[in-house]
Amino acid sequence: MATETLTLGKAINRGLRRALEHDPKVVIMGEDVGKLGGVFRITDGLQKDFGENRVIDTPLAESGIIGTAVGLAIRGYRPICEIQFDGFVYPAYDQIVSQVAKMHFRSQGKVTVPIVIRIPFGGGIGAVEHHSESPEAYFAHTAGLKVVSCSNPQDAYTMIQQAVISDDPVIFFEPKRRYHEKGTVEVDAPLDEAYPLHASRVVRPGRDATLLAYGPMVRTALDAATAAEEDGRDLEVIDLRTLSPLDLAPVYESVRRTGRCVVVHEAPGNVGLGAEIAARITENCFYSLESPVLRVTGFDTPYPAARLEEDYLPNLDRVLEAVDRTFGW
Amino acid sequence: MATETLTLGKAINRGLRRALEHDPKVVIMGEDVGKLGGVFRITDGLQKDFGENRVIDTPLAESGIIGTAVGLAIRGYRPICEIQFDGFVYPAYDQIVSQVAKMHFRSQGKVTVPIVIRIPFGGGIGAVEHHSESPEAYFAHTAGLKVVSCSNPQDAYTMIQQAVISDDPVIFFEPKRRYHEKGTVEVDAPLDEAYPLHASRVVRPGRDATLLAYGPMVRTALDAATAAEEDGRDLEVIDLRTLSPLDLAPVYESVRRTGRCVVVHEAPGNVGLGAEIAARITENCFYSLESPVLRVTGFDTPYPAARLEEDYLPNLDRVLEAVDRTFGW
Amino acid sequence: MAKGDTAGKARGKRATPRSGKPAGKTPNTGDLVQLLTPDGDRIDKVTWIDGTEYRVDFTDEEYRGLYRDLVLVRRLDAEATALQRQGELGIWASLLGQEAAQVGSGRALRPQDMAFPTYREHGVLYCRGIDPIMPFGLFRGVDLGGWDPNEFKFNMYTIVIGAQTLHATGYAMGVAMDGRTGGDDGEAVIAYFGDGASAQGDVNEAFIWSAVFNAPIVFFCQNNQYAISEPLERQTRIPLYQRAAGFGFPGVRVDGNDVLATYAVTRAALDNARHGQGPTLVEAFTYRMGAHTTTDDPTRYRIASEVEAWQAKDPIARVKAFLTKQRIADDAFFAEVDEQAKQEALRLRERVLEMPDPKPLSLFDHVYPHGSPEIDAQRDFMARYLDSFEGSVH
Amino acid sequence: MAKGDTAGKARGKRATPRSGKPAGKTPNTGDLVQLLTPDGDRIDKVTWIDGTEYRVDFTDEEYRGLYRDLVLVRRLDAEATALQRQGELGIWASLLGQEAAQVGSGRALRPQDMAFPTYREHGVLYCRGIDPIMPFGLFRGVDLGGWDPNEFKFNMYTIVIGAQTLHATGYAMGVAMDGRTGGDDGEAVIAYFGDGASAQGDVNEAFIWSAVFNAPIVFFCQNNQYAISEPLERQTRIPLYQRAAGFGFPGVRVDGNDVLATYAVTRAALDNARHGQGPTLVEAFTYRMGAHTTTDDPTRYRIASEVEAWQAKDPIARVKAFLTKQRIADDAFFAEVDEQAKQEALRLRERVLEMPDPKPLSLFDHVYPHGSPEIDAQRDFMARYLDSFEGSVH
Ligand SMILES: Cc1ncc(C[n+]2csc(CCOP(=O)(O)OP(=O)(O)O)c2C)c(N)n1
Ligand SMILES: Cc1ncc(C[n+]2csc(CCOP(=O)(O)OP(=O)(O)O)c2C)c(N)n1
Ligand SMILES: [Mg+2]
Ligand SMILES: [Mg+2]
Repeated sequence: MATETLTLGKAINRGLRRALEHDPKVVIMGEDVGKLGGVFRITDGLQKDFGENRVIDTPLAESGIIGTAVGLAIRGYRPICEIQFDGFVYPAYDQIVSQVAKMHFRSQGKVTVPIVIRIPFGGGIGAVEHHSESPEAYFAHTAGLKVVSCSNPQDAYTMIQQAVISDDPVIFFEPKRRYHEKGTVEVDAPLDEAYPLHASRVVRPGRDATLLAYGPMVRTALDAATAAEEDGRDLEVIDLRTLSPLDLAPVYESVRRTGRCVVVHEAPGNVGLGAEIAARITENCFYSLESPVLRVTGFDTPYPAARLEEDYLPNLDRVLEAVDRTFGW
Repeated sequence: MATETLTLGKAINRGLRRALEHDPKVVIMGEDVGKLGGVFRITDGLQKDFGENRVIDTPLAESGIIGTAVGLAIRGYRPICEIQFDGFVYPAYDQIVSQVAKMHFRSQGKVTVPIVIRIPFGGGIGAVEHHSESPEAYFAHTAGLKVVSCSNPQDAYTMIQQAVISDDPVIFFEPKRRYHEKGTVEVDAPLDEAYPLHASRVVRPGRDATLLAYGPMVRTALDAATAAEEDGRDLEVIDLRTLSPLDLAPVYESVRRTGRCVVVHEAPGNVGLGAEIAARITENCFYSLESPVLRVTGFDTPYPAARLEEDYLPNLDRVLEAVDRTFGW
Repeated sequence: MAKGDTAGKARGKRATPRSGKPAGKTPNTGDLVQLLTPDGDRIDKVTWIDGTEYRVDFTDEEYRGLYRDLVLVRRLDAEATALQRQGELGIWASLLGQEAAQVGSGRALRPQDMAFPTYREHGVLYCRGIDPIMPFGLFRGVDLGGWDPNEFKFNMYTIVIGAQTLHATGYAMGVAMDGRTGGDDGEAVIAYFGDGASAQGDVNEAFIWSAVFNAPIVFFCQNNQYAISEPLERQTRIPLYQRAAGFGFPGVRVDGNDVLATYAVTRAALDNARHGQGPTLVEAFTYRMGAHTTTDDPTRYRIASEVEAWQAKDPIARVKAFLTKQRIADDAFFAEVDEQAKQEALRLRERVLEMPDPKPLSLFDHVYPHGSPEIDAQRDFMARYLDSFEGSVH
Repeated sequence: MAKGDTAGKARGKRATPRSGKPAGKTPNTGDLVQLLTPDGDRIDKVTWIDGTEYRVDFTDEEYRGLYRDLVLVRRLDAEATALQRQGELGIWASLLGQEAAQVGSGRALRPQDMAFPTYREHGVLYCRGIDPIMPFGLFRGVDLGGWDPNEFKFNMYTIVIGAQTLHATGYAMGVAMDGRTGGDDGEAVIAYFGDGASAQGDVNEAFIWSAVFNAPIVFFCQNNQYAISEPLERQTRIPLYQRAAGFGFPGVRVDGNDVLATYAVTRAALDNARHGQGPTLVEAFTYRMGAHTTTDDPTRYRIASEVEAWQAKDPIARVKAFLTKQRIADDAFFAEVDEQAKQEALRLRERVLEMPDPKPLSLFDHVYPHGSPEIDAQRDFMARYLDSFEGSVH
């Protein structure tokens, strides 16, 4: 088994390369994905190696990107669309929620639109407005879409390939502030033996409370768990990985043991993923809960100026503060 | 105090008329709002009486409707935008979430965009695709917007006027299948003495369990409460009225008494308003709950063909089934 | 079916300059391609502003075939309207008045071509040889109008205004990527949309995409003068065909009530596309004689005299007049066509009435190609819930 | 400031016909308005394709003023780039190369006119007499670039590509509704956007809206040849100014590196708008000499020789050459301007460094004009949370 040390960003690049190699119908499309390799270089080198018909620089219009991808999918292609930043997906919202999400259902299963929409998301990079958002709830609330997020290079490499071969439309959220974090990746492991795309995973076993996170917040949750050791608390951390459908069976199992749960995400809390998770845990583990499931999230304000983002975003201290509260209930 | 019996639709029409009379800066804009009076006739007669500069038939493009409304607001106008049906708001999504919602925040309070976006929403009218959706969660999750829904003619009349005079951008959800339901309306009551816009209201006091609903489902919840009387159950029904911000103080008060709560909405359950409400009730009433807050919602499928909508939508029986479950917990 | 001499390849690639005229109800023949007058007189050929010559060369049989199409399409549409009035359909979007635009363009398609309709292209569907019952599931409310676009070379109806023009463009990009343009057997794509739709961002993005990628596509705009209640002037201040010039491809306006001209113009544009010459915008100038849909009341926004004026330009009457004058058809033929139309309408009605209601649990089918545990759980819940009622079948 | 003789009112209302030429890097002077050659030679007047004559008639003082603007604007921009390199700004979007397009159009605005910028119009902002520090909050990350658009007649910067063109159109509709067009004191609106933005649905909807409502607006497109890495050909296959013809209003292409021509063309278009003649599209043909933003690496997508060719068309050098040749200015003047620029840059730098970081709890301000109980609760939570740390000030 060949392993390499790759950054998360490079791991996605390598995964995309394998997807392009594997199926001639796979095409990449988006703004600046060609010569530039995307503003984050995630598609670096791919146009050079696969040509302009496989890696397509599109006009600057997100609705057009997704709308034409739908047509390409009907024609038999498997488009991977890059949205340059989280905050620029909204012009494509109609095509995503009214067309992509519904095509299979309304066609009574006769049409599949195996489109992957890659969205670098989340904050923490000191950017200007619209470059640090976490819009996953908007998509998770939309039936017909599947939504995932990776948190480490190995998952990034595997999950992007799984998303591409999946017949579902998949919104693929990439934790942009973790693009440069490194990890070991098994680059030639067969995809069909890989950990499933739509499954959460316990990334740190623990006994005292359960921490749930995804994407960029998994690292934060793990750091919090390490810090909690000092207080003598043994926290279990679960990387949700799949946001729609949620895979909460391992979570229920965990919460039934720990009785306490904190869910963490960068997106505003109000009507966010955390609410859904908390509601379901309460429905399924009612008698096991020692305290309500608490949420540590971005505040219910627009994403603030860069110099306020550390205050806005959940961090280790805020996670631990919530853990404390679950114990003090 | 003059009272009239009006349908809910007519009550909004009358409220709009008062808003136009009250402030020359108020303008109505949208598709077919002029001569036709809108496809639901909510703006009937207004262009005739206020002219084409106050009631503006726009080109057929929702992003344009909201985008130009932003400009008009900066110019000092108070636009009321009609989106013809729920499913057609998505082309305007970028303008709503990235522009309307953020304008006040990013301008550090120097710009207000007092835009009202009226959206006839929900199902039950036997319509084709895209005409029966409940997209309120997409907006409630968006900081900077306020979101309300009316359930009866009096509220419709009052709330639309309150929304127009409010300096907030307000997404105003109208329960289209209740447009024809009649009720008594105090047509000349002073607005500043009216029940507040952002407040929920107990519409039926009860002791045994709490039912929460808004918009079209308030009637359903009330019917369920009536039916439950036969089983000897006394249900409290709260009309949420404001969806963002939520006004849950009366809900907590109620749940602390009843210990049981069911929240009802037509929108798909996954990451919907019900999840947020359930999570908050659990956080705030943890030790009072006899059972988890249960949700009765649309299923997590795209909105189905008309002949399936009765199966899709929450109804009296499904509400009572959930109430039964809260008692069986 | 009929084949026209379209002179398509001789056509220049330059778009037409603006006429400068305000959009009016009665364009000059100068900027309207017409081959059959409202009185049923044939115009041999027409030269469009850009120098392209349009004509058709049909056999008598083909002329009669077009007449038959027009009558059948109108009759089936009338039946649907009647079914809706009787409560058998939830809604119906009638094509009354637009038969020639639809039959002309529909017959201009070659078998390998792909069409992306709106919600009103029942006539195009018919010309593609598709069972006319296909869209009735949607309008009756028993399904969402689902069929396999690739099987019929006819995409599902699209209700969100303009969205399908981008789908069509993407599909056409795929045709080009597949190397399926460049010869007579090349594939072309046609995207239908309305005058109202021309204002949507998506439609304009489709223009941009197709120009940049030189996609083999014809944008076929049925300018029926209204978007529900809004007249054309709410969407544009110049004739719509001129929009194309701003994006760098040709635009042509054709008399959409003239099945011959519509055929000629569409065929030429499709052939240009299949030969790799990129997009064309065709504006079919026509009129929605009926209501927007069965829920609409057009008397609120348009006057009777306007409708009457258009009545005089009826797309079927002029073909009948032509066939009669030229003795291509006689009363027996017309009676036979009427009888066929009646019978087909009757069959359609019977089949619509027989359409089964969907089963409750089908609600949960096809949300995802390979299912989802959450949907399965909800299906199970629903099954148990339904079981709790006496005698429920699902 | 300078006033030009714009011959605006004589200008025909018809849009320009397509040139048919593919979009190239070097348009013919025939479809490019130029009044000052790259060598600094004055062209007395230019007649655009539609017959409009453009010229300017500046005093020596005014010519020197334009030069001063150009130099200052470039120098402040360079200072910003330096500040970013030193970690004092999060990012910077440089206008290098586009000074003439911005100063020419910025100076063409009359005091009552309203501008809607993108994120790169620092030069326009400067010309409006606005404190150049205003946008630095945004780029430093201490705020989101908030100011009162109405106070400065200059809207906030907009990052979402194209969105501001609709805001500008709506504002312009408001101007017309207020009866503020029709005379010399009428108000006009200018909407800035880029070549890339021309592909967005919003921009095309803005064209539609402004045409339908005859809004008093000038769409000013700085075609700097790139949308980040994508060359113009990814957005259009014909020159951008021709887009306007498709929507029924005039389009003009001006040498965007020529401050005189840009002034003349913009002023004429604005005056047409204020007189009630509706929208115009101005394409300022220019070049982004630097990176897209400080995070971009243009060597990945464009070759040095292209940049060099544009270097020869520098917007400032040509004015300097002109002033020198015509003896309108001497070395002492140039030295003085350089010194002023240096001082202003220094002051700007000092003030940027002094910009205070926002207070944590300010996060919760201005989410809603009159607050919200939920935001209040979160502010309270945050305050308590911060208090739990020793020595925290908020
Ligand atoms: C995005 C969107 N907005 C609004 C509607 C509601 N609507 C349905 S048809 C229609 C008018 C369409 O006019 P046009 O494009 O001219 O087509 P026609 O109906 O005349 O054939 C409108 C506004 C819609 N279906 N989609
Ligand atoms: C809706 C949206 N999509 C993508 C982006 C990312 N983005 C920022 S600038 C830019 C290129 C803009 O090009 P152009 O309009 O030519 O303006 P220029 O930067 O050249 O001045 C892109 C793609 C954005 N800001 N907004
Ligand atoms: Mg129409
Ligand atoms: Mg550019």
